[in-house]
Amino acid sequence: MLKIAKERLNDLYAKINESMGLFIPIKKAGEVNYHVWGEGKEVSLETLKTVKSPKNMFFPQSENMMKFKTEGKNIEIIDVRDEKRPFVLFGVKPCDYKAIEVLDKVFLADPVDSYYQSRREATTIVTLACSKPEESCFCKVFGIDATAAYGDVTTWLDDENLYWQANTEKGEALTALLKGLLEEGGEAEVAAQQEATKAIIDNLPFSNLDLSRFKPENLNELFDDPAWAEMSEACLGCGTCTFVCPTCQCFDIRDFKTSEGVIRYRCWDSCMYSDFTLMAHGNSRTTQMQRFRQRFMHKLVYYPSQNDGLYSCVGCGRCVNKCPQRLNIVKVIKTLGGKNND
Amino acid sequence: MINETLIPKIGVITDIRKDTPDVKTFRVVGTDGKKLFQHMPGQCAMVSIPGVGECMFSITSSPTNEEYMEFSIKKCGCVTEVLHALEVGAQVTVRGPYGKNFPVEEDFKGKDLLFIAGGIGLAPLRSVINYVRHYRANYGKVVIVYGARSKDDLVDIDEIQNEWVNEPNMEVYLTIDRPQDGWDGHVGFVPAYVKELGLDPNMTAVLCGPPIMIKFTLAGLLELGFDKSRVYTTLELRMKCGVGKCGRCNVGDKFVCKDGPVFRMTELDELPDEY
Amino acid sequence: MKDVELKMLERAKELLASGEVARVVGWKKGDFCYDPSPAVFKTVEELENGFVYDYFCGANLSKYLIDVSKKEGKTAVFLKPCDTYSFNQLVKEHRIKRENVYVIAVECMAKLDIEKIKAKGVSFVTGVEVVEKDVKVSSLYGETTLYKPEIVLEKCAVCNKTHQVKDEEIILHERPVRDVNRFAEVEKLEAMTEDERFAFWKEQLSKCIRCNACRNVCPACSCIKCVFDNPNSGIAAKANDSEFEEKMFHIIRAYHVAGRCTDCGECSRVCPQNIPLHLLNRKFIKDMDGLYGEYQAGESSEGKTPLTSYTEEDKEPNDVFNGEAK
Amino acid sequence: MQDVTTEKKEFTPNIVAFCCNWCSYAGADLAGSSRLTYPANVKIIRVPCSCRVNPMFILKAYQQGADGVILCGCHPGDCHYVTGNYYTRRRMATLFSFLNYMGIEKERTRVEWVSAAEGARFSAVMNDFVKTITELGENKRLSDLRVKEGE
Repeated sequence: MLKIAKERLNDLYAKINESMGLFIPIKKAGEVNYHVWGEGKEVSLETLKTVKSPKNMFFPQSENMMKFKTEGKNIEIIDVRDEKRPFVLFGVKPCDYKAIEVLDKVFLADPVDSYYQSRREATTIVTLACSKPEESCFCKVFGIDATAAYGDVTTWLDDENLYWQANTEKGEALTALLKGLLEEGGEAEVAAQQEATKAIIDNLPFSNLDLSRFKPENLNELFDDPAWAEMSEACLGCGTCTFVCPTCQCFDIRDFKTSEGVIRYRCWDSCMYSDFTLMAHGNSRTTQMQRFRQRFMHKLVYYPSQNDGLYSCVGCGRCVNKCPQRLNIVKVIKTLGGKNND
Repeated sequence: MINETLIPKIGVITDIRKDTPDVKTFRVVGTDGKKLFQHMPGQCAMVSIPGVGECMFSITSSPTNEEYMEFSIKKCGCVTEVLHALEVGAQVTVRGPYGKNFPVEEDFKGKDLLFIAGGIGLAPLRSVINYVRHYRANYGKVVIVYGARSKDDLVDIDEIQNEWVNEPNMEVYLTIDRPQDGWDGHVGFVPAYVKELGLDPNMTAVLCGPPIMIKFTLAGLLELGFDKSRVYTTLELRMKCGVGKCGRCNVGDKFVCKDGPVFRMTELDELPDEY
Repeated sequence: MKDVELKMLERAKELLASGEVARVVGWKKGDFCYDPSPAVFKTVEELENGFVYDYFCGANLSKYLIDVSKKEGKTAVFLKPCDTYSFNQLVKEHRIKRENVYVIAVECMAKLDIEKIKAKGVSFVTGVEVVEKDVKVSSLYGETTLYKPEIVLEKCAVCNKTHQVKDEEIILHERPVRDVNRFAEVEKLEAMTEDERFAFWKEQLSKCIRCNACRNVCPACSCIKCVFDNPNSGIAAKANDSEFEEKMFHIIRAYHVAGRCTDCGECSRVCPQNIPLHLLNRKFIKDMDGLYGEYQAGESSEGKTPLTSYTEEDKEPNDVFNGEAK
Repeated sequence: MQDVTTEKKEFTPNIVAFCCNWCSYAGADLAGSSRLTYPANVKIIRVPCSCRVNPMFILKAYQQGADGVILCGCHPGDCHYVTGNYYTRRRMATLFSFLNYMGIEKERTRVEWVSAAEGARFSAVMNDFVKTITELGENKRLSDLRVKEGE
């Protein structure tokens, strides 16, 4: 275990920034989100939940995929993919890290999504274990240990130091780069913090949600549950939950006409939107209830059914905090999950 | 740089055939004049016009055609409208093939086959019918029931009347919804016609057409004693990526683009009713 | 507050039990003390199990009536003073079937903003108790007293609204009319230079994730198909793909609700990135007040708005900046 | 060092002029037939009435590369549809003030009333507007970078 004094973190960022990009929680216009680091930026590692999850590091809200030049009847396709420069994604919370694994199963499955893959491969992930979980956190429900070592490097933060442990080759390489800044020590502090945090987590109000009913064999039973209508009644059909969610990965592919040709780009999309499934001859989901149901069924039943039981929710609690009308996956789990959730 | 499925190939339209007032069949090859890629019957491809949009279409031509691919496309939305306005020589982009094909090499082999199509629903079936014709010895008797609103709406009537009807051990039954001058064939809806024909329930059936036709035809087939596990159909939902990532065509634990579009009726029974 | 809640619950139960209304639109308890959701109650039992009215019921229920009022039977709805303006405006725009709605105007007493409480360093909030301007916040880590004006929703901080729906039932205390300047922030921006204002909005709007929460919650945004959702409009977009689109969306949205926006503040309340969207709408309100005379949308369910009327003496556009003629 | 003066000289702005069919478009016609000149970089879009112009049109024009947008209609009181331009006046007054509030230069957008008989005025208005925008420089604050990609 290595460590660095909190006051010297800026040196650490600067050192990383010398040879690669650094994507880190930064406060901008009052809100903390992952941004590219630069001297003078206000880094906020203490922020438990960035508004947007770090997924936009690999799967940006909007990205150009290719360009077309058209001349008469002819089309030329221009590949705009480029070599990605190495990046460090710093301060990722354990839940957000597990969410990246959820995304991996989608984007890295055959056929591989090269846009995602190139960023993923060029990135070293430095996680930051939690020490002050909130009442909206429920990662434990999904088997995530918020104090444990995930990612290429894991760090723990207390009032004095940042503790550092490399877990992978990529992580070792990064550690080697920062050799001069890190010193030995910290095992005892980290162990103490882990113990204290686990005690908090065990007592969180959502830590004991029961997911046992959400399994593939109950798919149709859950789908037909009359409770969806009531649960979705207040849903505005906005995309807040989707866009702040670290595991939502639906996207749209669209064309933008410029004076010189066409840019084909993809951007985040939300199954909560009425035009998500709209086709020229109809729409398979015409009511907000159906759209609401789709989002939660996908997270709790469809995705696990396709991925050996892995849920497409990591309990980060962003939707709990951000839904304008306070609807969220916890309420769904409590309503449909059976009596153990009362 | 590694291959990326979302980046399409360029296709050149070498022929456009107007099948019905709102259906055209486009013949497409690569810029080198060769077929763009190999596929199996029932598989689809994403065709796009840059600046307009990209849509999933069933590949209508048989995989046994080594020269080109064909798409029968009905005019019904933004992209298809622009496609219909294209002329021979125009370029489009094509990527694929996507989806699961009909089990022509597995479950269909050695079986008597029944194909039931309505309107543009013939498009995906034409591919498999011609495939079966090509490897005729591998399959038993073939019965085709095809219906449309009027005789002008029957897609690809030339091929049907000139080739299919003359094929040995192959029966073709055509029907249109309402009586029409110049039509001396059967008049009536497909589901009713299917029941009238009193088909052998031991055949393996493939249905393709508007949802309402599928619903009633399936009911008819079950009445005749067909087994759901030997009835196939295709689904259609909005798609963007074609490879099960964009999330759009998700029904239950399936993605229509990747796990479909061909589904066995028993598989559909397990899916939530949202397609 | 508790007495108001009890009165409301009692009244709602009466109305449902007597069959006078088929449903009641109100708020339902959440998992914490601060996360009630809007809900439609259909039975007395549902009311007993979940009905709540407290300092966190900030949501404006009027927009739900667009759908609910078209259902069979009457609907009772609880509206806070500011919500009644939105209600009137929706009635004016023929979005709500007025005869199907039974309005109960309820006391507000300024709603609290949990994000502001959390920003004060209090987490794990388990309850609040309001005594005048002091809010005793209890949390898992102990009790803290916060100054209420600092932790209320933006819309409540500058509220001087009184209930506007006539001839309906009222569960209301006497409200003092307050002297507040809701345009103070707008004036601050107006006093900046063009460059500073540009920088301010650029930074604020760059946070926008285009989740459409502001639009979908807005009672004035009641178009059946929004232009930003219409694929044929040429501007339909799912995510902000450029800085321009961020501005485009917010300018057009603010403009489209200009003259109809009642300043209910829901857009700012729901924004996940806390963009001060109310400053956009208030600019229009302030300009129109200055140029065409004071007007408060939703004060009545009749009459014309500043942008659907005119006088021959109106100021020329080239001469108008910061809402004042040159 | 960049030569600021030469750079300014090279800049020819793209101007979009929305002209109402009944007065201003006819005014432009008259300017043409009277051999009065106005800069060629003014692109006229004919609209049935100045009040047809939705704020979206103006933003779209900026997105697609306009450096200045001018809206011309009949003089107040002379609208072919009687009251159309009175509404325009209120709409544009509030919109312009709002755009400026967002930090968009106030000179960039303008409304002028030009009648069918005012060919000379049309020409003068356009010349003046082009001059103003040329001095103001390129539209950067309401432009869409993607539009210019590949240029």
